[in-house]
Amino acid sequence: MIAAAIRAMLLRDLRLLWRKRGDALQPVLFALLVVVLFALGIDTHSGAMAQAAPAVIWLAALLSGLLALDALFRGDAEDGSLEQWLLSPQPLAVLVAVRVFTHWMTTALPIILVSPLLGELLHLPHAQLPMLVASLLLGTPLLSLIGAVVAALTVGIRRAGALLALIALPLYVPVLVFGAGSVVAAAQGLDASGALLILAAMLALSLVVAPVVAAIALRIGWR
Amino acid sequence: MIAAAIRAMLLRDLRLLWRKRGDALQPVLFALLVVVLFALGIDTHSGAMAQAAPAVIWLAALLSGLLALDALFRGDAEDGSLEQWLLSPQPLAVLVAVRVFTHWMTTALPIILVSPLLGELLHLPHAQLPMLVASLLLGTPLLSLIGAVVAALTVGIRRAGALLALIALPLYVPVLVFGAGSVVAAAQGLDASGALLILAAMLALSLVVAPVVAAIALRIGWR
Amino acid sequence: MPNHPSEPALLSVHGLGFSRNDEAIFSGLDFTVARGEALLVQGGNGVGKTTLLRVLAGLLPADSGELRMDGGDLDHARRAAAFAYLGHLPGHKGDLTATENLEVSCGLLGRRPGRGIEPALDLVGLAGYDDQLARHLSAGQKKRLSLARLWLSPAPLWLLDEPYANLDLDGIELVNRLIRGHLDDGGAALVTTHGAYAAPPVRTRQLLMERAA
Amino acid sequence: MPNHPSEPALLSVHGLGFSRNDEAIFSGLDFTVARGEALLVQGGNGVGKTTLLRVLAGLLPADSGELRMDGGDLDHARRAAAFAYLGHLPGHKGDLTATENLEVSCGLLGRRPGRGIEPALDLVGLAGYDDQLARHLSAGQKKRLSLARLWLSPAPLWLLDEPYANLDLDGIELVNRLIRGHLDDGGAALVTTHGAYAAPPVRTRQLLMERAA
Amino acid sequence: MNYHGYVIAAYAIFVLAILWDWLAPKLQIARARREAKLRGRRDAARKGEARS
Amino acid sequence: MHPLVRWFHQLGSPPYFDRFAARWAPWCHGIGVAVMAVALWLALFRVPADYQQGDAFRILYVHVPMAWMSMAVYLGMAIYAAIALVWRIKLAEILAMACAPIGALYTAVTLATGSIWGKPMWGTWWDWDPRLTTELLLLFLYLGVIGLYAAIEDRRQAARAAGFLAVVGVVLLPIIKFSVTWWNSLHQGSTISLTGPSHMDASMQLPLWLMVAGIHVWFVGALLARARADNLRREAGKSWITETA
Ligand code: HEM
Ligand SMILES: Nc1ncnc2c1ncn2[C@@H]1O[C@H](COP(=O)(O)OP(=O)(O)OP(=O)(O)O)[C@@H](O)[C@H]1O
Ligand SMILES: Nc1ncnc2c1ncn2[C@@H]1O[C@H](COP(=O)(O)OP(=O)(O)OP(=O)(O)O)[C@@H](O)[C@H]1O
Ligand SMILES: [Mg+2]
Ligand SMILES: [Mg+2]
Repeated sequence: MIAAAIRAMLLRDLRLLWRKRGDALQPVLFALLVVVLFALGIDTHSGAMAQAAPAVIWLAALLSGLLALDALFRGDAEDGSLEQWLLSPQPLAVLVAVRVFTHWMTTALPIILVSPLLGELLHLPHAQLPMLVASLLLGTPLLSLIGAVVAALTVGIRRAGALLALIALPLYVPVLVFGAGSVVAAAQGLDASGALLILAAMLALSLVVAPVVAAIALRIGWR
Repeated sequence: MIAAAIRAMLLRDLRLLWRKRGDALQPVLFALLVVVLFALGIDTHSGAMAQAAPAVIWLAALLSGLLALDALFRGDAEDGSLEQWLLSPQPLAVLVAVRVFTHWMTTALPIILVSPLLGELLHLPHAQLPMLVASLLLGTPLLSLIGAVVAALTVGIRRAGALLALIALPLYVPVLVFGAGSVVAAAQGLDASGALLILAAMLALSLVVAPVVAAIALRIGWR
Repeated sequence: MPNHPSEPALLSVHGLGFSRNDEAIFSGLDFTVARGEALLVQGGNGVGKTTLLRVLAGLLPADSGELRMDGGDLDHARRAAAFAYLGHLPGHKGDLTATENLEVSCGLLGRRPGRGIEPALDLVGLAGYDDQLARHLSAGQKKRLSLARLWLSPAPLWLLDEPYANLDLDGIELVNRLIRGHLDDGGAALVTTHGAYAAPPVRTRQLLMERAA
Repeated sequence: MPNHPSEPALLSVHGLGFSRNDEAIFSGLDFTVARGEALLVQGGNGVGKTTLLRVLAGLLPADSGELRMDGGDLDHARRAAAFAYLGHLPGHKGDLTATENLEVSCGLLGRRPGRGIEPALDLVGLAGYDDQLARHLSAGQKKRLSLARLWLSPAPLWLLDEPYANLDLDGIELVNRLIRGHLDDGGAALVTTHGAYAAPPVRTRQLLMERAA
Repeated sequence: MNYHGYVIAAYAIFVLAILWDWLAPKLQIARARREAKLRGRRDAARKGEARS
Repeated sequence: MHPLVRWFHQLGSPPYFDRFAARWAPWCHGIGVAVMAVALWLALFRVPADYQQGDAFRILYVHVPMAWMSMAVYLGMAIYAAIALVWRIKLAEILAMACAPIGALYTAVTLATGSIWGKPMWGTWWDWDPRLTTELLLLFLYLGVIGLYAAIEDRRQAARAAGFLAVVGVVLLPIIKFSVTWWNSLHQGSTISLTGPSHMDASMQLPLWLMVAGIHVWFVGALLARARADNLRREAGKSWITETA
């Protein structure tokens, strides 16, 4: 029964993704543009760019996820699908989890895939790249999960864009600190496995908790 | 006659601004958040932060303007005010110019006002501050004017957020290059007045051209 | 008809109230819906019919009052299994076909044994539109797709908010046929309408709503 | 009445056509509207009445056809000065009061000499609501505010898209009164309606639209 | 080593904040009152209109 | 019924709460101001200058109480919000939402006075020290709660959504604090450290404690006043308002 629901949601999201495959490029293009704009604004030969690279790439991933966050539930809210979820006998948290998963796949995963390119653009030392990718792999799902709670709370507000950002960003701080921090630590020759472990622990915890919290928030936030 | 129209538009926007004064804080808060996140992602004591500061502050202003851009005409489009402008015997370009001016005042000006604070947060050397403020003063109206054309083109599209960003960002590149570039040049002890002059020239040109182009784009973009 | 007077009503509502910003939309509502019976909720514009249905469905939190189902308490799980809701929003994804949309809703809401997606589309007059994207359907056809979802759901109580809106005469007849069939199967329905023009030809009771003072 | 048969019609339309995605919504429309006269545009749902009005107002570009005003060409400036449009969107800012909204529209659209904002609000039955925010007005009151804007505008030709929608009997009477007064002053009106229920009691002609083949 | 300017600035901010903390609800209450009165007047006018 | 329980029920009735708040808020304000005035006078004119910091350390007497309050108010807000979420008590909703602007104000004052203190002591207005960073993020959390409450039309739904955010925030605050500390300790060689007077003389302590007591009493007054305003706004259509006016 619940397996059927998960299957139906997954299939639905994948089909929608395929029909709108042009939209899936938007987050990664946005991240690219942030990186390019930063590179254009800084003195590229000073070495500061390479030092700032992990922060900027993380910032780009975070901001582009933030921009996409509004679409996590809004489309489903506006056409009434969300009401069907709320009325479904299936546990809402599971549906939310599936939705967050496909959302992460379409917004964050493409950015992770191009992160070597982003690193190259900012002259990130090659040695730091594995750390960057690992931290993004652990960190961006966390961002999506935390973001889901915020998106759920604001789903009833018509133009939530900036408010969403304001609410989400403080909650994103720990992820950013450990994520970008791990790369910085690795760059300084320190041991960064601690940061990655903490990220992994937070991820494990939120995988369980965040969908439940987001489900409660959805019931509060929708009308 | 046209003076009456300008007066009516100005008064309208100022009144709306006052009634929704909480919303006016959002762009500046967003810029602040970008700066905070960048600082949290970078090794703050390495000196790279100060070197990257002009680029980051410019990026923050640009992104927060971008986020607010969607609201430039959309509110008026959705409630039908835009139709009244299109039907008005007044030149549309003038109305657009007034709207862009108040929009700049509510989104970019607050960021310029807090830019010393943002500089302080990123440990921007005090000597560079006047240059930063000057470049923002010349550059952000340019961003608003260019953005107006893009916002006008996409006003008929329901959820234009990411698309808007993608179209606008490439157009923003020259502004950023000369804007942030002037600060970097000044920091290196080079003469930055050239960059500022180019910015000023671009601004003068777009002050005349952009409202007209945006007005044409509005007639195309609205249905 | 499978309705016995001694049996407790499918849904009974006591003292239900809801307010927005501390202004009561309605309060102290009492009514019951028995199996094999349709309750028509009537009243003018803005009187609170839609709101009532959304409160019953659990989409809005009631201020006061008690809901009982078959004489027992109504918790979230029982409510979800027992109620099917047809509201103003169609709840279809425009980029999925008619069939795919119904597959999703069967996955989420369950499917009544013995009923299938193809017969459902046939029944509501969408045969041949099965692989058309929902956003290319006209307003009336979208409504028909929602009706197909309703027919597939296993829930015994239908909450229908203005089911006749957007439909032509043929469509109105379809709604009545669906309701009749559902009541004959031992279900019940709560139907809001503006006018008296389209009461389904079944055993009905009326709930006339008025604006709270 | 200031209407003379020899005088050219206020608006005359020849061979007007409009299509969406290469499908004609209408084509080859011919009609005239004279001063002192109302033209009723009638037709079923989705037949293109709203589209026609928006084309006339210049909000949509016509595919073909020619518009002439008082026998002369119709450029943008003349059109803007001569047409007042009342569409589906109210065009008020929710965060401005009724008076402030009218001030804005007088600034943009001009004001007919001798007419004032307060009398306008009185006329449409919004006396006492002058300092209420527009978003706190009910749907019917919003419509009345749009009517006040119309009455204030100096344009001789009114394009009214379903002016009776959302209004109660009192409001329908108000619309008819406004149209009558406007025609008596030498204006003209183009009015779309669904049914025949509410034709204004003035000299009218009808334009029956049908779906393009 | 006296930093009078800094001390005065900090205390001034504190005093202003406290002042605002006192004033803001006062203004809000006055406005709520005013709006309630306006609304009452309007409701009365509407009822009168409906009766006539 | 136990009189205390009955009183609590009474307090939940809007007209009663209005009268209650109107009666007690001025008292709290008056006592709070009086105590704080004594404390500030002592702090400014009685306490001797610090041998290291000179007069600058007097900023402590406004900075530290405000810093403590900024956190305590958040906690209070979260507790009221949790009560409101679980038991749906309207008064708890109103009180929780009344906490938010007050807490935001105190947080802003903490940041401002801290910065002003930091300039002479550290030579910079701002540094990314963990304590400073978390205080800044606390301000953002407050602003998020205020913004969410303002953005939703239905007051009760707005209070529940914003209250939910407040509760989520309280769970995350320790994590934020911990993470920022970790981030900062990552790189040693920090030239600046936040050190106050480690052991204070009793004469220096008295004004601080007076200040803390005064600000608490003041806060209760501010809370009552703001809650009263919100209560009035929610009840705008009710007859008792125009009757009592
Ligand atoms: C923007 C700058 C500053 C901010 C945001 C800030 C914030 C805070 C906060 C949040 C607390 C409460 C911490 C707690 O009790 O756990 C605090 C306490 C304190 N601050 Fe600051 N502070 C700033 C600058 C300063 C400066 C420059 C000094 C002195 C040189 C200072 C001295 C103190 C002292 C002495 C305490 C009390 C210590 C304690 O209770 O453990 N602060 N500050
Ligand atoms: N989202 C909302 N926010 C605020 N008020 C609302 C909202 N939805 C409805 N209302 C108000 O609640 C009241 C009841 O609305 P409801 O939609 O339940 O009426 P209805 O009986 O369904 O009317 P209709 O026949 O027009 O569908 C109306 O006065 C309406 O203005
Ligand atoms: N924005 C749009 N995009 C695509 N098609 C549209 C759009 N607006 C209208 N149409 C189509 O154009 C046709 C004419 O629509 P129009 O709104 O003019 O009809 P109408 O006569 O005003 O109908 P009604 O009586 O319902 O108001 C309809 O078939 C409609 O589906
Ligand atoms: Mg309804
Ligand atoms: Mg129409």
